[in-house]
Amino acid sequence: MSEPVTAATETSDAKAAPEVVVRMEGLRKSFDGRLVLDDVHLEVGRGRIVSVIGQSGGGKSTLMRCVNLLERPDQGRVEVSGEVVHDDGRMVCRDLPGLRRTVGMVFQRFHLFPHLTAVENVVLAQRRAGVPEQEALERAVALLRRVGVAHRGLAYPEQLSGGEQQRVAIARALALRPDVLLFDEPTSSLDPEATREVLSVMRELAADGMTMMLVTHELPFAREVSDHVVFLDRGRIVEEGHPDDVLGNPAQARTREFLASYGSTS
Amino acid sequence: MSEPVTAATETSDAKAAPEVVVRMEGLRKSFDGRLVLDDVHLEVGRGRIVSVIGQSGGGKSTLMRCVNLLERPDQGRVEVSGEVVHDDGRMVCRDLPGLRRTVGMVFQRFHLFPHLTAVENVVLAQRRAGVPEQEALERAVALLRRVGVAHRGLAYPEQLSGGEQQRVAIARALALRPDVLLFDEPTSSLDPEATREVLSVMRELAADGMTMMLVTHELPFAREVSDHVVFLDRGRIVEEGHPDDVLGNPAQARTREFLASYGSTS
Amino acid sequence: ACGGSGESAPKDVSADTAALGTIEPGVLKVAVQPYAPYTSVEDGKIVGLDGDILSYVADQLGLEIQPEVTDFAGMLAGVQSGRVDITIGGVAWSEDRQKEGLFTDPPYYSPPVMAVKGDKTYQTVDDLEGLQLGTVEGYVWVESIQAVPGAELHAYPDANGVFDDLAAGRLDVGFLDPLLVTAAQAERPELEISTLYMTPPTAEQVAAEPAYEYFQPYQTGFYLPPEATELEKAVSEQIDAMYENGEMEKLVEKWGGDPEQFLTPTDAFATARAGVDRPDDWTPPTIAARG
Amino acid sequence: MSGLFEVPWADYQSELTDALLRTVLYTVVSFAGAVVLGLVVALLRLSRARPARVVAAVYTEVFKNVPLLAIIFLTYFGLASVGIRLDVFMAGALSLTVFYAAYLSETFRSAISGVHAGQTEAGEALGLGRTGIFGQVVMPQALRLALPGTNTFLVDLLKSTSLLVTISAAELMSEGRLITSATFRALEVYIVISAIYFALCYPLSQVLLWLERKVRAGVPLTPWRRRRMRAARALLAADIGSAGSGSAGSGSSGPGSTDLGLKEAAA
Amino acid sequence: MSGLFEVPWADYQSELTDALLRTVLYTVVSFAGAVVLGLVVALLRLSRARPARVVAAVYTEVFKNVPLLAIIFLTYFGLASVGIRLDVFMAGALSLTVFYAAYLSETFRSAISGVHAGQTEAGEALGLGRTGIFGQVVMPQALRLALPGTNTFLVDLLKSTSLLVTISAAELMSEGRLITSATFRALEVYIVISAIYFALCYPLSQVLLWLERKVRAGVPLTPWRRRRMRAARALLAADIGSAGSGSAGSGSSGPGSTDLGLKEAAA
Ligand SMILES: Nc1ncnc2c1ncn2[C@@H]1O[C@H](COP(=O)(O)OP(=O)(O)OP(=O)(O)O)[C@@H](O)[C@H]1O
Ligand SMILES: Nc1ncnc2c1ncn2[C@@H]1O[C@H](COP(=O)(O)OP(=O)(O)OP(=O)(O)O)[C@@H](O)[C@H]1O
Ligand SMILES: [Mg+2]
Ligand SMILES: [Mg+2]
Repeated sequence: MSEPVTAATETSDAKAAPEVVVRMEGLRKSFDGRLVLDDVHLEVGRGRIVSVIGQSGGGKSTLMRCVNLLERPDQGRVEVSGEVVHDDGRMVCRDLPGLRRTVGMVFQRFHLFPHLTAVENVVLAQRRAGVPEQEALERAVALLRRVGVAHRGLAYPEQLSGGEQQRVAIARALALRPDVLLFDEPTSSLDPEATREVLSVMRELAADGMTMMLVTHELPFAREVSDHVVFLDRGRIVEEGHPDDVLGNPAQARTREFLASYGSTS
Repeated sequence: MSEPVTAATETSDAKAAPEVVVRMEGLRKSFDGRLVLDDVHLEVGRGRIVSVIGQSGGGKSTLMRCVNLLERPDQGRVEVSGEVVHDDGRMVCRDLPGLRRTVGMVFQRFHLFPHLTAVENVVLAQRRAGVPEQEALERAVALLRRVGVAHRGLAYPEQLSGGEQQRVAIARALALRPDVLLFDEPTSSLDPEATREVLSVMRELAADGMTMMLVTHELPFAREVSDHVVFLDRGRIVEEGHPDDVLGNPAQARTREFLASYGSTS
Repeated sequence: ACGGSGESAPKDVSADTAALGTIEPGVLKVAVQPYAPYTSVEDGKIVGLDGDILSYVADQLGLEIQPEVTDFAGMLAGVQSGRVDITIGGVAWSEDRQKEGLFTDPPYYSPPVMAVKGDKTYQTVDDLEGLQLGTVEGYVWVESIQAVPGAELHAYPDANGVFDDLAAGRLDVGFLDPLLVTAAQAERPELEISTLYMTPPTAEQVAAEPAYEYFQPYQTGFYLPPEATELEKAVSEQIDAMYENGEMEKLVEKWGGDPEQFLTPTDAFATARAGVDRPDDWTPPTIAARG
Repeated sequence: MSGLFEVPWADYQSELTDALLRTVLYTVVSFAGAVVLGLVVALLRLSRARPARVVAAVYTEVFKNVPLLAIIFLTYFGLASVGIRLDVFMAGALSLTVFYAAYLSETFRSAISGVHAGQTEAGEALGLGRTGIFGQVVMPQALRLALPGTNTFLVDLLKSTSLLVTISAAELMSEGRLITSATFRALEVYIVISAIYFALCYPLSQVLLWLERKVRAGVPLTPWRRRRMRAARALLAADIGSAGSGSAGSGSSGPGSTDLGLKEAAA
Repeated sequence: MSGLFEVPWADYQSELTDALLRTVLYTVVSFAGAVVLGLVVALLRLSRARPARVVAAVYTEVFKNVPLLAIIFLTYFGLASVGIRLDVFMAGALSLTVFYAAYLSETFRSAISGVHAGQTEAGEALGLGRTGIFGQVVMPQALRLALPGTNTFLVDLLKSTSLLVTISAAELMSEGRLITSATFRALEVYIVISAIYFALCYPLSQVLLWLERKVRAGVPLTPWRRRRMRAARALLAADIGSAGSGSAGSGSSGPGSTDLGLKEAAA
């Protein structure tokens, strides 16, 4: 990398990096009495990339949203960067905004702030977190360059293509130097060309050693980029392991069935 | 097919079917002085399936929209079902609604009528075209069954998933027994699962002998289903021919470059 | 337009009545503002002092009254746009106003009156010095009160405010149209308000302090459009006749006014109108001659 | 101050009833007029002809920027003095009509432009023709968008009939003034008159909200649409009754049975 | 009737100017009050506490369903008779405030709920905290949505000051009435007063439209935002100046240069 500012490296300098960034133990969550996550155990080590795959409605988004407590699990423990943040239905984390800054999140539909330019989108949370104005701006610009949309830095979200929007969203999530980045189907509202652009940014983050969790339908990408693949089906982890095993040679019949349904189009 | 009502077969019974359903000769079209279609020649024979592929902004949608004159070409001739409908910038077609009924169109974003139930969406145009109420309803129901959404026939569009919406849109386009169906990226707002459902409906229409033109990014599907592939680049047809040739063994460097950009994700 | 039987168009109207030139022969359309006890409408009939006077006049002239309830601006515009034949209700004559239409002879003269709580008594302008004086915003008395040495002005949006504050003891005297005070006392005896007629300021006093002019009586009139000369003449004749035959005195008494105060003009009234909208030798009607 | 309710309301009952009916009549007639005129103005503003757009824009701007009180006054008295004599009802209803038409035209215009362009295009592609697109596609959707604003103006119009007092319209507020002047009990009269307005407006606005919800939920409001839905329900009974038999009924022509099977298991 | 313009307007000039200023003052004060109160009511209606929601709903429904004329009257006379004596200005401004706050609260509420839920979620995920999300994310977007409706009510409020004539507020319409009573030229006065209202309202509504466009275009309206944008522009100069050098500046860390190259060729 030619850029000096990279979120992952700086963060690991600054903190006494625990080896496991995200740990979930015995997570249970139901909506309206229907179990959506059922005894989920998951670990994401520093610098690792974990992909979550599975059928629609299987609970993938809910799982991701439990990491930064956008969803609060009914049971089980969530640990982020070595600290327990939620335990058995009780909020343990005292500094929720602080936790949210430790965990960056990129949404499927981007959710950029439409009333702010790209660069302001990246500055906003930094200022709330106490970063001085000039430093925040400089970091925002550096990040926009890094994801290749600096030339659109003064544009408003609606003036950006889908791919550009998603790249700004990634820069925004990186701005607080999170310990881990969550991606929830980051390319599924994008056309093929934009998808390629965003995937290439993610590939570089991976190369930089960023810890990441992602939900994706891009199985070839998941296979190429991740260290670990989790197949979540109706709230349970049916199978997990090395991408080549889970995606190439699955042990479970349910996984094979799921993968087969992809074969028909591409 | 177990269903007696199939648009394609009935239509070809009813009319003295000319061999070429769509013919475009020397089509030119510019927007704000910028040439978007540049001397395009194209023929779609009865029962054939032609796919149009190419970069974003290349003019694919504009080309499709010239068939039913949603866009009026500046130069060149458009012939539909043996009749010249537009010639050298002049509207020749006397019965524009009639032409539009001869050509069914399915949009990328479905454009179902949100204030009407699925079945009413399919009935509406039939009634305007003079089909008696009961007959129109029966045909609508038969078509919804055919595309596999009859069980959702009384639902409103917003209550339907993307795939279901697109299938209703296909039923709606079939209701007037068009000579040709146009699909403009029919699956690109859909998730993978819904995409598969819609592609399977299209595959059956193809098996039934329906004449179709489609713009698509689903190259494997285009290859499987079409008789002819056209690669449109910056308004010009760069290469066309049998799908195995154009997609498997392209003659032009530009085509190869375009196809290569797809390789990176899947 | 409530009441009246205006629907039956061609009526049995005498030639004399038709000659009055009302909008609809035989019908007198009257614009009134709800301003009891001068004008009000009950069961489609016009009532109040002005109302009774006009009803009597209309009877004499063979006209049937058709009232239209509106507000002050609507009264004026109604006359000026020919919507109604006449408007009534304490309309004061002034030189400016008479340029915009015709005024009948004064049906009565409005004396300055003071509303007071209980049995307080004041008589002349001098008695008012240093008091808390109230009136309604926009009334001419605002200026007069401001000229009273040491007095404090309280202007209220309408008469109800004056009554309430009199009752509450925050005001010593309220200046209002006379019958209003009488009627309020009848309607709301709990307020314990009574009417005092003021001794008008002398000519010297007015000369020294022109704003005192309004503490003198003013002459009212019924107001008609400029073309309605026939009707104006007929109504004025009937009014004069009512002074003569005692009818006017009866009505003023009926509505709680003092005929002496209401029906005797000062010299100033004749000079004001003579040569303006009345002949040079015009004398205002009066009951003094009879007495 | 003595007890609050001392006005002999019973004496005024028949006048008040008349006044109330007149208020309602003004509301109904003016609102109907305002909707029609507002729609015409909205269509003019959306038309391709520039002169039509300019006329409509001037109309809207003038009536939106002048007090209703002045419009009422000028319609009744102003027009009379140039020889156009409208009776009280005509003048009152006309004033309310032209005033609210200006506001409604804005609501309608934005509702019509709020219908997605794709809808018109889909209508064109189906050969519905201009009238078909406008009547069957754009209007029903614009109606949904326009309802909330339109309803606000209806209630507003009802309340504004109180300004007709100046032209002797004999509606509720005129009657209230008469009573006030006769009884010297303005406060009590205003409270009662306000309560009557509230009793008129509140149920009206609730009914309109209910209608809005119905329309938003897509409930068929016309008899022919209800008939069509009944027929469709009958024809689709087999498909909908049990989802399983429905997908079976579609035979091999539907999408792969695996897909449908999954959907149903999830539902 | 004699010539149209006979009122000696010059004589009334200073009173009219005062009246006009008072009209503007009523408008400014009442509108500021209505915005604040309307926002509070909107927030109460959106709050999680049911009692708060009920109170806010009752408030809104009552004031939306009673004529402003009655509210003005009751505020001035009604409160006085229970011992709360407001002066004319206080009572007038308060009436307008509480009346328009009811309408504005509806506008604000729907604007706030109109901000996409994803925005709040994105704010949460960025750790902005409740105040940060409300102040920096929801409000600016709600403002954009609320502006058109708010502006309509501002102009409406300005026109409605004419109803303060009931309490002799000495604003334009009251002054008009005084002139009428002195000159008896009601029609002429109404025409002139209407023209003055139009001269106030029309430019106001045009300015508001202009503001609306600015806000919609995202033009920075606060000095600190302008400062930030200037600083950002300076920092991004190299990237934006020429698109080519911009992508070069991003080095190998950007997405493949092929992609960018294509984009630029197309632009
Ligand atoms: N806030 C909520 N309230 C009620 N049910 C919810 C909520 N969020 C999610 N669910 C339900 O929980 C289940 C799991 O949802 P989730 O979004 O986690 O699935 P997913 O695997 O991300 O699916 P997709 O691929 O469609 O995004 C679904 O049935 C969904 O309807
Ligand atoms: N109505 C229009 N007015 C102006 N320009 C237009 C219009 N419609 C299309 N264009 C322009 O014409 C060019 C071709 O557009 P078209 O939609 O046909 O491309 P496409 O190949 O369908 O692209 P995509 O894959 O993105 O849909 C584009 O540059 C587009 O911006
Ligand atoms: Mg999800
Ligand atoms: Mg296209």
